[in-house]
Amino acid sequence: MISDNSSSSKDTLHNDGYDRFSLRWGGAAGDGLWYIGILLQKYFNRLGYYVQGFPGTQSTIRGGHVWQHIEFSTQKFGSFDSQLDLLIAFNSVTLDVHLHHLKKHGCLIYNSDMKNNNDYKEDIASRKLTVIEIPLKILAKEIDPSTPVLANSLAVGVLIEFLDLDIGEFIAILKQKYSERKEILTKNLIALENGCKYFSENYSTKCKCCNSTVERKDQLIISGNHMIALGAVASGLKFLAQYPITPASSILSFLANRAEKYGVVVRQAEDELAALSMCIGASFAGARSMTASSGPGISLMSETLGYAAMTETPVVIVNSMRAGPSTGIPTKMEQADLMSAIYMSHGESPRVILAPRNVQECFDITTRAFNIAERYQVPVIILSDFALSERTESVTPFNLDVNIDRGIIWEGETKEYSKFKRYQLSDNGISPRAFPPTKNAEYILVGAEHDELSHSLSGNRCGLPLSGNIRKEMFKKRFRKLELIREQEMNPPEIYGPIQADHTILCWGSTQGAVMEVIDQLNSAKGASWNMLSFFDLFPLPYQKIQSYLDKIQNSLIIEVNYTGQLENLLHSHLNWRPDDRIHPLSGENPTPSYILTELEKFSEYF
Amino acid sequence: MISDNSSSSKDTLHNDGYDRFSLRWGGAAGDGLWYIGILLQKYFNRLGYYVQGFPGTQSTIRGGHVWQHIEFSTQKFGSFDSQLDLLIAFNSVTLDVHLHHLKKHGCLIYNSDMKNNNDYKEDIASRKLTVIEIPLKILAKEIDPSTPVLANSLAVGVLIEFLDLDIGEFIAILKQKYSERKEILTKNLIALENGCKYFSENYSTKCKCCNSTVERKDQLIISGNHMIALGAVASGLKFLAQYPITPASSILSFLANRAEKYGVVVRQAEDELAALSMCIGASFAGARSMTASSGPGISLMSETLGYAAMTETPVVIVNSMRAGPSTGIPTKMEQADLMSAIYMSHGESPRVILAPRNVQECFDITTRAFNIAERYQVPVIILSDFALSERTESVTPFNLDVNIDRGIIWEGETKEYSKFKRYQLSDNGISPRAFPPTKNAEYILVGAEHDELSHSLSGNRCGLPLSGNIRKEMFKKRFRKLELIREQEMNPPEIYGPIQADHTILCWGSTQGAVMEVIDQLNSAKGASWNMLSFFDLFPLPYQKIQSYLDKIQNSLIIEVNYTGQLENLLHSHLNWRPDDRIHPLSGENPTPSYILTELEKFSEYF
Amino acid sequence: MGTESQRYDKKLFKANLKPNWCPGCGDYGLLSASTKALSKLKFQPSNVVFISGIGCSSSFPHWTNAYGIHMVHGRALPTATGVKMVNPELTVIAVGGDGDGYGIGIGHFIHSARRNLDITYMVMNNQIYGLTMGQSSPSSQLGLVTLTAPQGVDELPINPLALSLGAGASFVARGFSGDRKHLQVIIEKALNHNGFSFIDVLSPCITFNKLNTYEWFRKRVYKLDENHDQTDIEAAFAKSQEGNGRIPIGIFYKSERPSLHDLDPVTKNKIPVKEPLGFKAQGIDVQEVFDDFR
Amino acid sequence: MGTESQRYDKKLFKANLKPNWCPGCGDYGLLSASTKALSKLKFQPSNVVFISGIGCSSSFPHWTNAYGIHMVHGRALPTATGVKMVNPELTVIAVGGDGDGYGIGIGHFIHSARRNLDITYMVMNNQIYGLTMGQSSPSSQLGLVTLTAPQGVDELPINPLALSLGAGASFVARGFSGDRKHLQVIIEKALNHNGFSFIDVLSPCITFNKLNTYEWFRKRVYKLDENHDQTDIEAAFAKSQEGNGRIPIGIFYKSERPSLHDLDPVTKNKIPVKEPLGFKAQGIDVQEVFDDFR
Ligand SMILES: Cc1ncc(C[n+]2csc(CCOP(=O)(O)OP(=O)(O)O)c2C)c(N)n1
Ligand SMILES: Cc1ncc(C[n+]2csc(CCOP(=O)(O)OP(=O)(O)O)c2C)c(N)n1
Ligand code: SF4
Ligand code: SF4
Ligand SMILES: [Mg+2]
Ligand SMILES: [Mg+2]
Repeated sequence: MISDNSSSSKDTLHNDGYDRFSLRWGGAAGDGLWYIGILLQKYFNRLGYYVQGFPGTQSTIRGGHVWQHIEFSTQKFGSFDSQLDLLIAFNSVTLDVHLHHLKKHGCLIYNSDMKNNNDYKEDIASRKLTVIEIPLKILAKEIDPSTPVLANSLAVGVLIEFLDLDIGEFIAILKQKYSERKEILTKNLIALENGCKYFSENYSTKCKCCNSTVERKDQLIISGNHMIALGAVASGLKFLAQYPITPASSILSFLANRAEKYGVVVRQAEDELAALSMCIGASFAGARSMTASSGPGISLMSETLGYAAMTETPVVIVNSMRAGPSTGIPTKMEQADLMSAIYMSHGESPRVILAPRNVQECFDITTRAFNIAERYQVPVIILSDFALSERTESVTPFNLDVNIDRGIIWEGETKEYSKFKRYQLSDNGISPRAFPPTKNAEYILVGAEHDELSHSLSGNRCGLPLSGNIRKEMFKKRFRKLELIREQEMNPPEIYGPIQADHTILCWGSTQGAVMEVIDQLNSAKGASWNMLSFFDLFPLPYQKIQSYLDKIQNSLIIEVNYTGQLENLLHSHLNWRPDDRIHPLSGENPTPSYILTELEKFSEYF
Repeated sequence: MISDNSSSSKDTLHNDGYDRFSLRWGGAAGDGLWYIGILLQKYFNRLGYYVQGFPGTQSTIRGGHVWQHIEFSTQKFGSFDSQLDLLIAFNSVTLDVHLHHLKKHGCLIYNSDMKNNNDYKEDIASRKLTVIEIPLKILAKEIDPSTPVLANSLAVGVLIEFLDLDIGEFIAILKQKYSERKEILTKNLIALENGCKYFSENYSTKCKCCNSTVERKDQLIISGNHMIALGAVASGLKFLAQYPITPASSILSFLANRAEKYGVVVRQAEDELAALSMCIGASFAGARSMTASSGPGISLMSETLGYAAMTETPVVIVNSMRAGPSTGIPTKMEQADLMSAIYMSHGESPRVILAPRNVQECFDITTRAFNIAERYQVPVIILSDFALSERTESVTPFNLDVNIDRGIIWEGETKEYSKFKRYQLSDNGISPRAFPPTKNAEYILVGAEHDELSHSLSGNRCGLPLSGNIRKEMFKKRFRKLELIREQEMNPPEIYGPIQADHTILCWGSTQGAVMEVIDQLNSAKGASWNMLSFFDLFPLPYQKIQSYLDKIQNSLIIEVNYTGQLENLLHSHLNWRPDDRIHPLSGENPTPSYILTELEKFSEYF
Repeated sequence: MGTESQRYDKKLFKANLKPNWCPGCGDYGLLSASTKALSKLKFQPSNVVFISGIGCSSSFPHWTNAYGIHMVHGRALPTATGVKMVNPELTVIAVGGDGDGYGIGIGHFIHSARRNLDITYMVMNNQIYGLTMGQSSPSSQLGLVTLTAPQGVDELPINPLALSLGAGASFVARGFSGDRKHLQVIIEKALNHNGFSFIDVLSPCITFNKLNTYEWFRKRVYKLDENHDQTDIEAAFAKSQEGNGRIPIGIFYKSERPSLHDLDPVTKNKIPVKEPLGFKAQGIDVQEVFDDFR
Repeated sequence: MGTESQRYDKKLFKANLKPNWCPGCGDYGLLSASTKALSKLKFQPSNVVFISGIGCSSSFPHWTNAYGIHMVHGRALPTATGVKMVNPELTVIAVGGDGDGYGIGIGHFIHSARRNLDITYMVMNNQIYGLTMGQSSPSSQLGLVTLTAPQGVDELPINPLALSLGAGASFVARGFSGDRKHLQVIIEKALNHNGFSFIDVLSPCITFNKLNTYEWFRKRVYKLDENHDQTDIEAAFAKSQEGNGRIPIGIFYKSERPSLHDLDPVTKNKIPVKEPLGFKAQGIDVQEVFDDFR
């Protein structure tokens, strides 16, 4: 019984087939949506589509409202869109929050157990939505009254049947997943089947998707956090200390699960102060070490970060940014920790900041981070964000065997480095490290200003004339390294679209994909008049390399998910350059192509 | 027996009298130099001179090398100079470190108990120094073998006799000081007398100082930290929580000593995280509260600072900057925490930063800090530094009765504020506060994003459409306050010297005095071609007000005691303006006029 | 019992907002027991301040009708110190989770206890990190499988009772949110105690801790009997070491000594927030202030 | 005693640098006792790492000939955790002051103890903040007049022994730097103990603490006798509560349980820093890695 409202002709459902399909589930926290969402992504992936998924969560464990956004496509794509082809509503809040995102002629799968949807009747009619009603809870109860989450498999059955796709692959996924829990498997299989059956018995409309063309069975469905974890292990991570915090936690739990297998000591610290301090200890003793956190925890690391920089101890710190300030909105994204990353900790000390732009780059940047950290003996901060940490994407298997450069390590006298001097004043500012139990290199790491041998200048030598000079030399040494990094390691932004364009959008980090899609859409509609500069190496900003990119810009607009325009200010302060316009999404949601396009329309000069 | 080297004529000792005199004591830590130095400053003060004093210390409690610099003058003066008229050397390290600072024809009072000073013979001769040798330790032992610090009073005796000043006032000071410890008094009086006697029996040269002209008996000898403490109490401070750290500690100990008398609850917290959190609690409950620390402790406050800003909880935080990064050189000065003060804590949140420039301003700025904090409900950071915290100066008694503005406080329904809404969205961004046990205002302070009633948006309301809008409004509200502060509270720099000048020196904070002296010297030598712009209201920088000052500048140079040029970068990023030249003293010592002049000479264009 | 004490508005301290805790969460037990205890003892909402850190349990203040501070993670106790020390007339109650209080915040716990800050501190100990979805907590039992201890927790759990005894807490108790009546009685005694009153509340997380469930506790929990000498710290310590699957609840230890605000030179005589501001208003002689510097 | 153990280079672990401690500072006692203990037990400087926070006492590592980390204030123990857990073959010794360890760092102390991290932790407890020149410390005695407690300390001092027992430390002792021989014996036992070995070292600050002097201690200190059962935690706790001016020194408590690196899934089999880096070098199958995501 297709709802009256969808009486419109069949072509409303894209009878030539969707080449990109966007769907969202909404329900209450604790309903297991995220979990089934991952399986569904794996399923679309196995069918050969490109897939992305993203959770919408709250600081509520059960109840409240959460959702899961999934998109698949025959073409590689860069981002989610807020425009939905299909919405699965487990509860009525889902309608409040998401119905208005459904495209005209879109489909609504609707849990008919819940209170009536009279409020939305008009909207449904006016937008000519196809509505499919299923009593999910009742059907789930019929299978097993004690397992309400079976509703999820039921809904998957309905969905797959509606999309006219091959149910077999999903059965295979369930079988793999529950290979050791037969009872659960059986119930889920029944639910899946009942879902299919219920749909085909009651509805006839189908919603066709284009067949995928590529055989992509070996693709991975993987999140940004997991990519960072893999990147770290590939780089030789031996020690991870972390304190749980959204959205960085999954790095910890992922690696805790594989500690033994991957040879990484994984320790849940008592707080973030301890976590980074543990990493300092591990690094001193010769291990590549990492910690990860988000805003509140990163702030707590301020003092110790300065210690790492002052003592030239390599360490990698992941900051999965979330919406701040303070507790803010922990389950939402923001890109507002750039300035605090640059300036956190008292006094002046070097550090490096890299911001991955997509899931694959989470891996690549992590491996670079470790090499930079050890080559230059500095802390490296990876600025990721919620939209990347917990976003899943289909990724082609890639080379895990990465180049590892541990920098200068002293293991005994050489020509160049005879006596071990931990802070030998070299031309480029880089000195040798040595690890216990190396003989004849015993030294004391110290956060006080120090001489080449790491002897403190804060005690009896403080204020003596020579000390002042050594201090100046040590300052120069530390900042010489920063200049070297700027020159040798830091990349300018990447151009997407034509090299010369009338309009340029600048962005950094995780918004890259959405902006790419915007560029594509604008260029396909209006000719190649738009391009994008996306930044990923943020500090030390390679401003000389950037200049030539800015020189080519005609009109420009920057997108940053923050209030004050942090990259903009950074560019301005180095290069005296400002974009013409700016967009600062602040609702907490990932800026989607549709959102960006709508905002762009506000700037009349573009259109 | 005047040393041979000083055979030069009497006029080497300024027979027309010094109008400004600079002396330094040097010895080992634990010798009580600081203590007697304060008495000596009080003494010169009572004689009617303008006085300044500054300690040179190390992170060593006994032994090592410390000194005390004292200057007095018939004219008001702005800073110390490194050029000494007299040096008192208790030990030979003092010669290593300070002898080269003695002016040609200067005087050296020398503890002849210590190992011979052959190393310095040549230097002493070539610079025609007057040398006075006194066996201080031996003479002290003669009085009481168990009290070696009597050497200090002995030296004072020698000094006063040599300077031909009135010993009576010093006797009075000792009597006042030790009124309840007769035995100590007696010994010190003997030591004082013996010092005088020893000098006059063995030497005849005198060193004349101009008579002071003003009667200034009621002047105070007071440090920057004590001024901050007084300013806070004058402003109505009711709660101080602090964790000890150089150079902020004396705020805590000063107020701990007067807690009952001044009605201030003073608590030594277990760490800085606790200290600021305690202040948040006290402020919530309606008390004006303050904490003070230095770099490492301030870094630890990062997270809680963001909480204060997000919850709009007024609090005053004193950062007595010391040389960083990390442990750095705790007993030396630096001005390198400006950027971290602006950007510390994740996310984006308002705060105010004020930097006092001299001891008197420590009081004034503190009283402003409390009013700004409560009027706009923001954290205010006072950026002082070692050179101000521990510097003592003669200060004219001033009005302690200051204006107190507590901002909007709700005590019950009014026309303007009927129902209590802690975060009422007002035009200027400021909302009413209420304190327990006010009835009908019960609310929950929360660091999550919140609505007008302080209800959290991170739980069940997170991600719902309205929440995004409220978040945007709350962001705007918080930053509206910042703009209001910029406009209504923040001052442009102060001009010293002619309004129009060929050369302008820019500076901020504690270097003001030294730069003023430099300006005076240059202008008196070369006509009025130099002026100074000294900044004290740093964030939010009132850049519009600053523009007109910059417009008038011909050639400019900035002095900042940091490596990266923090104020320079701030000016640049707001105003696209850079000075032509810059000086970054990094030895840890306060930049003195002589130091600055020497550095200036390196820029050939000026001379 | 007199009828007097029975006639009280049980909902006076309940907020209009509904908690967003999972149905069945142990924290409801404490919420109910404490709001009732407060009503029964005739406290007024405007005189009470609840202070918490971050965690499921730490959203507690939002579900009460009173003043509150939902502080950053781990810093509830120093915040409570600030509130209490400027206005000792307020009733200050700190609440939070085991992660918040025994993990990141344990230092403040120890220092607040030894200071004998006059507050009541109740920890909803579910032996897991709830809000962050199931990591080990410092009180997680050895062997508990968690998100971050897939092979089972390998760190000896915190013993909050032993620790608070060692730290000098003057009131040490344990309650079970599955026994609200008993819990309420403990809370009433804690509220009436002058000094640092600590209650470890066994408060099952039904979502992430599948081991330490209501049932699990019901089998093990027993009430300290009347022979237990609450004034004997060594006896209390011995009780805190009890193993063999027996978990005593009740008041372990109670001693009288002046609380921090009884000793502080200012608060022993005055309510700071009620005093006038500045030197003059406080009647302090300017010359006397200045004489310190002459 | 055999002659063997007497023939050792007593100065092997002494640095060339002279400490900048005040002459007579209690910390010299610990420095001498520990460097001797290490030599005697035939440790090698390149295998030993001293880790400290900030304070007079915390400059200790600079006066030793070994590796060392002079960390920020209060974070010696987590730093030590990092060192030990990537190279359990190293002998890791954390040292510091009462402010550093019982004040700002107390949380890490408790967590390191319960984890049974295999290190030796020695606190030079002078009951004062030395380096910052005489403020109260969390172990300052009630009534002690300090820079920040001009009317005398009003907060009950930390009882480090009671606290570490409550925290699950597996070796708990107290020494006195005025009795270096006895101290050295304790240190030797601590170094040989597998697990968290804690020694509270009474170490007078002759400059700022004029109450708890060598003499004061000499009058009160006595050695735990042979009847004291080191395996009985309740007896140890009772001893930790001893008042009446008697201060027992010696080993209060000692128990055997696996240390953290015995339990950690990686370190129980491997020395992490000696393992190759990356998937391939560790022989991990790429497909197996990827299969987790399919
Ligand atoms: C500084 C900081 N680190 C980490 C977090 C993330 N976080 C939020 S709640 C929590 C743990 C909560 O555990 P618990 O206190 O036991 O509360 P429960 O949810 O179990 O009631 C953590 C780690 C945070 N908010 N702040
Ligand atoms: C974060 C931080 N806060 C404060 C300080 C200042 N500080 C240095 S040492 C010290 C206390 C030292 O006391 P203790 O640990 O007892 O060592 P002692 O000097 O007595 O041996 C403090 C507070 C600091 N270095 N870092
Ligand atoms: S997750 Fe656990 S602690 Fe949190 S609300 Fe649910 S049951 Fe309670
Ligand atoms: S001040 Fe005290 S602790 Fe510091 S070195 Fe001197 S005696 Fe030792
Ligand atoms: Mg918990
Ligand atoms: Mg100490």
